[in-house]
Amino acid sequence: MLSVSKINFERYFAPVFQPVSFTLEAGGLLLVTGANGCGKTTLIRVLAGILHPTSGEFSSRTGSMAYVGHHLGIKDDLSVVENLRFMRDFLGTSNRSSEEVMKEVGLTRVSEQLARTLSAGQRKRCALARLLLSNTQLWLLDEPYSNLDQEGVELVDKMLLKHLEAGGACVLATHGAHRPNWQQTENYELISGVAA
Amino acid sequence: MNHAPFIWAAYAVGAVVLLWCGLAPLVRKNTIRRDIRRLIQLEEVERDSHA
Amino acid sequence: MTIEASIDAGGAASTGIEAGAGSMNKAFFALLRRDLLLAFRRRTELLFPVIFLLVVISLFPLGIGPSPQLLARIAPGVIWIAALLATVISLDGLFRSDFEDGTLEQFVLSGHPLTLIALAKIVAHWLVAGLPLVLLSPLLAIWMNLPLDSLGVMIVTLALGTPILSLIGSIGVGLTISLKRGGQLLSLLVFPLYVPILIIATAAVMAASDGLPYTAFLGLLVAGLITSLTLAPFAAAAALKISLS
Amino acid sequence: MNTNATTMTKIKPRKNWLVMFIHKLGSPPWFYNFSGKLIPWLWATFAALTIWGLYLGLYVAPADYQQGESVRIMYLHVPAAWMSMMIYGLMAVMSFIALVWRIRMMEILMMSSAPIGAAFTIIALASGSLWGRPTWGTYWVWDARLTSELVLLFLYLGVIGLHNAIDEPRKAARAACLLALVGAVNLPIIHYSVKWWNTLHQGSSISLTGGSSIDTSMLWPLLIMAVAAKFYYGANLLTRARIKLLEQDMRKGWVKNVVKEQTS
Repeated sequence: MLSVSKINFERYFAPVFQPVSFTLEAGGLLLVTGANGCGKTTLIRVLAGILHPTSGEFSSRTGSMAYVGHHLGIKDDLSVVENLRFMRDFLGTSNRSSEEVMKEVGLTRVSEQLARTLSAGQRKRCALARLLLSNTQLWLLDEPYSNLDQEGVELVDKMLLKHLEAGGACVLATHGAHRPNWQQTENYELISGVAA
Repeated sequence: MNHAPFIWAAYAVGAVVLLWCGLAPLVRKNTIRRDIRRLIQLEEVERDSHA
Repeated sequence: MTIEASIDAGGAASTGIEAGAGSMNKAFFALLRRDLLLAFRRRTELLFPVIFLLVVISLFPLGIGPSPQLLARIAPGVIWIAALLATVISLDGLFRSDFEDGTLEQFVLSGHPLTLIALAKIVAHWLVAGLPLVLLSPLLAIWMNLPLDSLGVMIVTLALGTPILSLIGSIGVGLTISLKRGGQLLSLLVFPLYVPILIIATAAVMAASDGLPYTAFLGLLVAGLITSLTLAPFAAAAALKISLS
Repeated sequence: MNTNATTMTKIKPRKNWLVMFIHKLGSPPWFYNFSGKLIPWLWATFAALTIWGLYLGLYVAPADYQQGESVRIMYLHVPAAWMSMMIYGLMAVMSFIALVWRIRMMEILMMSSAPIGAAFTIIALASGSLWGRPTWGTYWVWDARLTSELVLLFLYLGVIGLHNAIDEPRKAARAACLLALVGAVNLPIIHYSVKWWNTLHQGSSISLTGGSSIDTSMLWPLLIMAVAAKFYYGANLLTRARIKLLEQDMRKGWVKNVVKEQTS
């Protein structure tokens, strides 16, 4: 589904991480771990196509990807339901209703509230709901567990397992101790590129 | 009107601008060379301390 | 260094999506609707460029004296320059919030061409920032003693010219969006590019008030609008890609 | 869901000579050594041509019957104005190559060109203004040539300003390249609209470039100075590019070798 060969990204003419190679099959989960500053976010952004790799090649067999990053992409001046409706209409690939996904992530109670009034955890849930609307095979999750309570963490795991069981794939970057429980998991420890 | 001062002034401005534009990178070159030399020394010190 | 052979960044996200024209249309209008709704939620902010325009115009008679002939003479230039300034002031909001809250990244990943997204946002920007200037121009023309027969031409030049300002401006905004204080730099980047529009638009109004033919100038403005409509969204999209990296 | 769609883009090495040359030019150590050998010759040619051109222009060439002695400013003004336009055009070409093929060397050359182009624009503006005082009786007239030079200066300052405002060097260079390209698309439009605006608002005045026919005794110094300016550009450009290269590759092995060699 996603095959990456020796990709590298340089900032200020120094490599952010050491060259990365891996392949990810359908139903596979790639856990990207490593210390702070080792380039997890950068790697995810390269895979997402937001950053252009300095060298290396990668090919993906899926069309679009879904991405949850540090900036969640939620409009503060829209309500939760307006945010989701817009994303649903904009992406135009989902056959699920925004009410349905809202229920799944547990935001129905606050659906009419403006996004600016939400807590950090609720905002994260809103971004996860967008993930469900995207209807893509490849998920790129950058620290999906941050800001979430125990219930939220379980929600992410539940969503993720369902996605993987359905033949999806996921690259998940995390620095925390929590790991999703999935048999086809591969661990990739990212090494900072500074040490030469 | 005497045109000479204007001609000389024009060429003087031209000379000053071109000289400044030509010499500015050389000043920069010296500082960069100093930085690189410092970097090399730093690395040598590090290598010695490892050995 | 070597020629850095690698994948095309845009391609990774955008190819492979066989979204038809219908889906793209839908995305375009969804985004347009969202931007108009967001602008409506912050409607007091919408008034700032308009008030700015009014204040700037009212300063001219105070600065150079109230002589009707003099004001009528400089009216086209003054109104147009004030419109340029008001546009540049409003431009910073074009991509700022989408850039800062991560929505732009989601747009890149959506698989829809960034050019289309930029175009939708530019159209929304013109509707909320450019159109009010056009609608306000009769009032400004009266203040500046512009002859009434050239008022129509003034409105037409603004209606044709302000979209060009938004289109060209979007490139500058795309380039400066990642800077904390991009606003001042933005004016340096876009004002030189606005020179031809200013020249042609004011020439048209002046020709009209002198009773000379002016349709050729309007034709030039139409040509400018079509050219910038086809080229500027691509440049703005490329600028946004660079700013995101 | 698009499971069948495959995205796979690779750039295969091509044997095209131009690509090969650019590829070689793009190798920093090779460029550094090659330009190092070339620069002294460029400076020497520039100096020789300038001395010759100044001798012909300031001493041999006659005064103009209409403009008098002040026509001698032309030998500085016109080459500077030509250079300011030519360098912007070259920057647009370099920007295009840099943006499409992501060639770092082109980014460096383009950003090294900008200050030189701005310097020539300033010279053209200053000399044009100094020519205006004895001829028109005022230092500044909104003459078509001076006005478009002024707009050109703003374009140069925009490119330099944008490059300096962005921290990450590659990102800064790419942004500046895109701006230069947009400016280059606009430049002809700006040029002709300003020219046309000028004829609209005032009758044609005496122009610094003179009439259609120019005496050979005045043409030669003009051409020699114009060629000299190109050598100045070449020498200065390579000097600047080499320094930028050293700065960017500070941590790379070849730079350390170069500096070590020159210290010992």
